[in-house]
Amino acid sequence: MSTFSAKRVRADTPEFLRVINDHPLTYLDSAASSLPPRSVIEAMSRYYELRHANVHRGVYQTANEATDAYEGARAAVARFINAPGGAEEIVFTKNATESFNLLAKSWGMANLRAGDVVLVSEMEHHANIVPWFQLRDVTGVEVRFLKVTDDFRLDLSTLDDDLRGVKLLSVTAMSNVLGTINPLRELADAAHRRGALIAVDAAQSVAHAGLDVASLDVDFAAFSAHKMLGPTGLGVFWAREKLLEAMPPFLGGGGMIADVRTDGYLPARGPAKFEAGTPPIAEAVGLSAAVRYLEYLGLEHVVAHEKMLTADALARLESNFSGRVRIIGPTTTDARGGVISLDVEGVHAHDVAQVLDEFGVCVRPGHHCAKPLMRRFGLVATARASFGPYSLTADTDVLIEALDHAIKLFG
Amino acid sequence: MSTFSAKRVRADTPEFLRVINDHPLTYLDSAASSLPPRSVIEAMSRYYELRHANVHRGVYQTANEATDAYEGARAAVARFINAPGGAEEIVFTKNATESFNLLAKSWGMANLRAGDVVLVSEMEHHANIVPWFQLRDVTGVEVRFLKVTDDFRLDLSTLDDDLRGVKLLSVTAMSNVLGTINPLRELADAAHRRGALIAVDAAQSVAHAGLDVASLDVDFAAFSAHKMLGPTGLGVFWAREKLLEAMPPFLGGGGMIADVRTDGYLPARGPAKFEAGTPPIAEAVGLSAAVRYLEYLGLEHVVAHEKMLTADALARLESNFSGRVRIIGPTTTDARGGVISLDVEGVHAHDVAQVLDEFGVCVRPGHHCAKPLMRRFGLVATARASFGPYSLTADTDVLIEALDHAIKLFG
Amino acid sequence: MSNLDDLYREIILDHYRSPRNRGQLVSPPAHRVEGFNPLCGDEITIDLLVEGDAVVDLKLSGHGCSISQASSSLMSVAVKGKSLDEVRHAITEFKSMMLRHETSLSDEESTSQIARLRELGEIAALAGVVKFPVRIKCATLAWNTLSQGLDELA
Amino acid sequence: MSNLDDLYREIILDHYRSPRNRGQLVSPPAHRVEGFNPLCGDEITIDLLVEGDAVVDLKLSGHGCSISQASSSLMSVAVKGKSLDEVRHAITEFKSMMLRHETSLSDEESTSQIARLRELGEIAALAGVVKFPVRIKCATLAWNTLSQGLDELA
Ligand SMILES: Cc1ncc(COP(=O)(O)O)c(C=O)c1O
Ligand SMILES: Cc1ncc(COP(=O)(O)O)c(C=O)c1O
Repeated sequence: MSTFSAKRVRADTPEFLRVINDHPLTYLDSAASSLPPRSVIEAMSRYYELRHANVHRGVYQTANEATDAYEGARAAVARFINAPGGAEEIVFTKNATESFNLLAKSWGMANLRAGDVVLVSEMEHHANIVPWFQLRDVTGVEVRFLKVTDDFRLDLSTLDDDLRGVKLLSVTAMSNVLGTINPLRELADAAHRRGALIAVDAAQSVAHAGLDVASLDVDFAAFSAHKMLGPTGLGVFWAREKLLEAMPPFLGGGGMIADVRTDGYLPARGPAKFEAGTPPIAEAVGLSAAVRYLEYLGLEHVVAHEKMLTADALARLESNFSGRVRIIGPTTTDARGGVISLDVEGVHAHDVAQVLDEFGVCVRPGHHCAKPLMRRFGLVATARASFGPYSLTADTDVLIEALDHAIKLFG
Repeated sequence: MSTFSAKRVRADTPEFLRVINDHPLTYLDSAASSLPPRSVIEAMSRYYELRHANVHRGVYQTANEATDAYEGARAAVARFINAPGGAEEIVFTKNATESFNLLAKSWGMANLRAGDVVLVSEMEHHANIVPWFQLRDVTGVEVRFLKVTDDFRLDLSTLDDDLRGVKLLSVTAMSNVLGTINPLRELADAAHRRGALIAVDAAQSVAHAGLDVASLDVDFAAFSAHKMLGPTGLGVFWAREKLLEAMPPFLGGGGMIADVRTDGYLPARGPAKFEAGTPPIAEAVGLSAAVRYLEYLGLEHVVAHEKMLTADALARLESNFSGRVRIIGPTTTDARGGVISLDVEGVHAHDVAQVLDEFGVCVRPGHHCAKPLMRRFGLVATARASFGPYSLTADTDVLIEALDHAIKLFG
Repeated sequence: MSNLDDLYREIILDHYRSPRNRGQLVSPPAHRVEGFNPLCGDEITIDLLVEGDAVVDLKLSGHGCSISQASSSLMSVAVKGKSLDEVRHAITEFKSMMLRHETSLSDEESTSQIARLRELGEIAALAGVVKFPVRIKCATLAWNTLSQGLDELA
Repeated sequence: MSNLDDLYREIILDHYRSPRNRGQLVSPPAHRVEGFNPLCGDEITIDLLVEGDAVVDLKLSGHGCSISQASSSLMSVAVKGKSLDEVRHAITEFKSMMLRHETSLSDEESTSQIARLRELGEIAALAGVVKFPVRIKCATLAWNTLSQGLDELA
């Protein structure tokens, strides 16, 4: 039997001690950033207190400890996402966004030519759009958008045709606006049949739906530590070892070189090639602790718990606000995660969020860095509520009470 | 009278509680990374415990607090380096290395053409060399090296000639191998007379010699938080507002855009243009605390203290090991900081560092990411000792005792 | 809910629900200027008809939150028919009201502030926004856009 | 200083101070192969003369720390004149010795390890390196380079 308890997770998470406008914190913004448990915060503090030193090249004890901790994080992440080639396939970046830039500017520059197509989808985050536009502006590749259906799913009706000329399909595992979970294995198979590679934006899925890169048979993945109970300042780029090996360097500097002379340089091998400068060491320690914590919770329990919360919230939002509040995303929990975007009739998302704040409810208003998707649905902004392992049905109680107030205020 | 006390700083720094091989920690590797005081560690912990949320676009209270803390760090850094345009000139990167990549790949790509010269020096860190080679490989700019004299100084005898055709002079304020402090104002004036701009690598100088970009009259600067008692995962890029405004974006993604459509994007204005994705928020909080701590100590006192330590160490190394230990760098404290590279006759730097570790002494062996400089002096590696505000003359006692042991062991 | 009451005063909700001067003018002769708040996606278009020394007409379109909508509506009422000098003065006064949260006022200053607020008329209802720093951008969008429009015409 | 004594055994210091088989061979017929440790700058060049089934001669040049120098010197003595099979076997044994720190040995295994160490002869003096994980790369550089040279000849 599962020992998972969301209340325990909440007790482990210090930020829930906060009182906001005389209300306890109702944090419903895990899709923007998750709240780290005490074990993650303390792992980083202990690192800074007792083991901090620069990594690599050191011979003394704390430098070795820091190096082991940093490299150990690579191994932990590799295990967590089931990377077939292990730690050697894990590159640490500053965030998921840098990971996509690395993909576009290293792999993309080396492998794509004018006329080649990069296929993204209309539900992508800007992190998986703008780097491709930047690549297009330099190389002339074509950036195409896979459509989203009126019921908030990827339109796969003409997928095989859409993949014509495509060299890379780059899609999100889970939309940070709609909550939609995409059929990655099916997409990977279709892409591979057409000779295309597939990259996955796992920023939303890695800690809420799981990410098994081996069984999904994808080629690249990107995500951020701060959305998986870990720290800011750290992202992950994963690529199959063969692909990673063939990629040219990205940022230049110390650590990514084998040699530097006054007439040129030779890049290092392995993940180091892509990690220029002093890396995010304490952040890697924090991510290790976050992965350990998620493994201790059991990701399958987290997924089940958030599914329960989502089903409950969808049902109650419908029954309480039918007609006044539109859910921008699937209304069942089928292939859907705990991200719920709301469009409240007659109340702008900013005002919704403002009124909710008065109740201590944290939701995010705005375009959620997905402007093409917003335009697709004729929206400017939604108010987005999203769950984490520490979320409770009581959070939805407060959400509904506060929404009710907002609607009355502007009614 | 000064209230600065290195012993107090040491008491503020938890890592000195460590016992290494039955010895107290003798940390002499601040040039690689500094040890953060408790106030910095706690500022970050408190942030994660009570205020963590993603920045910008949030309406709720913790998101506002996080945003204020993040933007407040920009203001603190601007004040610390006396940026004439204030916080709007401060861009947060992941480390000094990324800052140089930003300079080369944004400003460089936009402003330099084949045949234009970028002048660096032989004493540069790879962070200020490799990005220029990468730019050269794409654009055909020429990368030239200002020579270093036999007494470890920049050779300025033909500076005006050397600046012919130069569009950018990019030099370090202080060598991380030699300790040499370069005459930046003189270099800036010479560069400007020739119509060139000047970038300064302030990684070593910012917390050990100070950095006043206004009075130095430089155009760009780069440094890292982790070398100024701050956290890993955060760097700073500073540029004059006019220059920054004209620079095209670097990494693409959320946060750096004004608009994204399915046919292109429009960049944001201000520092945000260069900060794609979720930024290093907790790290900025840590850097704010580090700046406050350095201001509380009084940087002029830190500088004086480290000068005293350096003078003492140089004298005692000479008197104890004359002939056996060569100092790779100036042997007086004139225009010189507390970074002391040692070449021990007959003992490889790795072995020196290994023996020193047995005494709890942390020094760094290797090329210190300055291979052109090492080649210039026919060296493969040095053992480098470097001071911080928490260093004491007692550290030099242990260093000398341990060096003595190493020399005898290999003698 | 006292904070919220400060922000969402009745007059603001009224202008939000029934915005004044919505629509477009024929351009030219009207001058069209667009404003944009990239952080929240608010957009405003002002069609500005300046004749001689006065803003003889203006119409607004676009979308945004209650604060940005109410602010633009209140602005349109305040500046329509006014001389360019008066309009510029109102812009300056409004912006200085929005900056107030950054300064702690002495008694004397705050008395003069109150006098100036009175001068602003209905617009003063937006004073509560300063307690919500992130919303200041919503409140100032229309004013900045108007200011830009006048600059373009100058 | 017991840890240091484990690392810097007399035999290692001896090979460091008086490295064997330093120099170069005429190439060709000798095969030249270079190894490089980017982290610390150690460099090694091996000139390898293979005739028939045996490494009939080899010479070393380059520079590095005591561990990498002693390891290459010890290696040169161990493999000179040996058959290719014996050399490959020695490489495997040496590398497995360097991996030992990653596994915790059962009694039985450690007995067989000791037997294998004995087989390695003087090279076994490098066993203490496993207590200093960062130095393992120093110790294995020469062996990896030799292995690469043999692959290139195969
Ligand atoms: C002079 C100098 N420049 C640049 C750097 C690069 O800093 P970072 O590794 O934090 O990017 C360093 C530190 O390693 C340095 O000493
Ligand atoms: C789906 C998705 N992709 C990418 C990102 C970018 O992540 P980061 O801002 O950490 O780089 C986010 C989060 O904002 C996201 O939700």
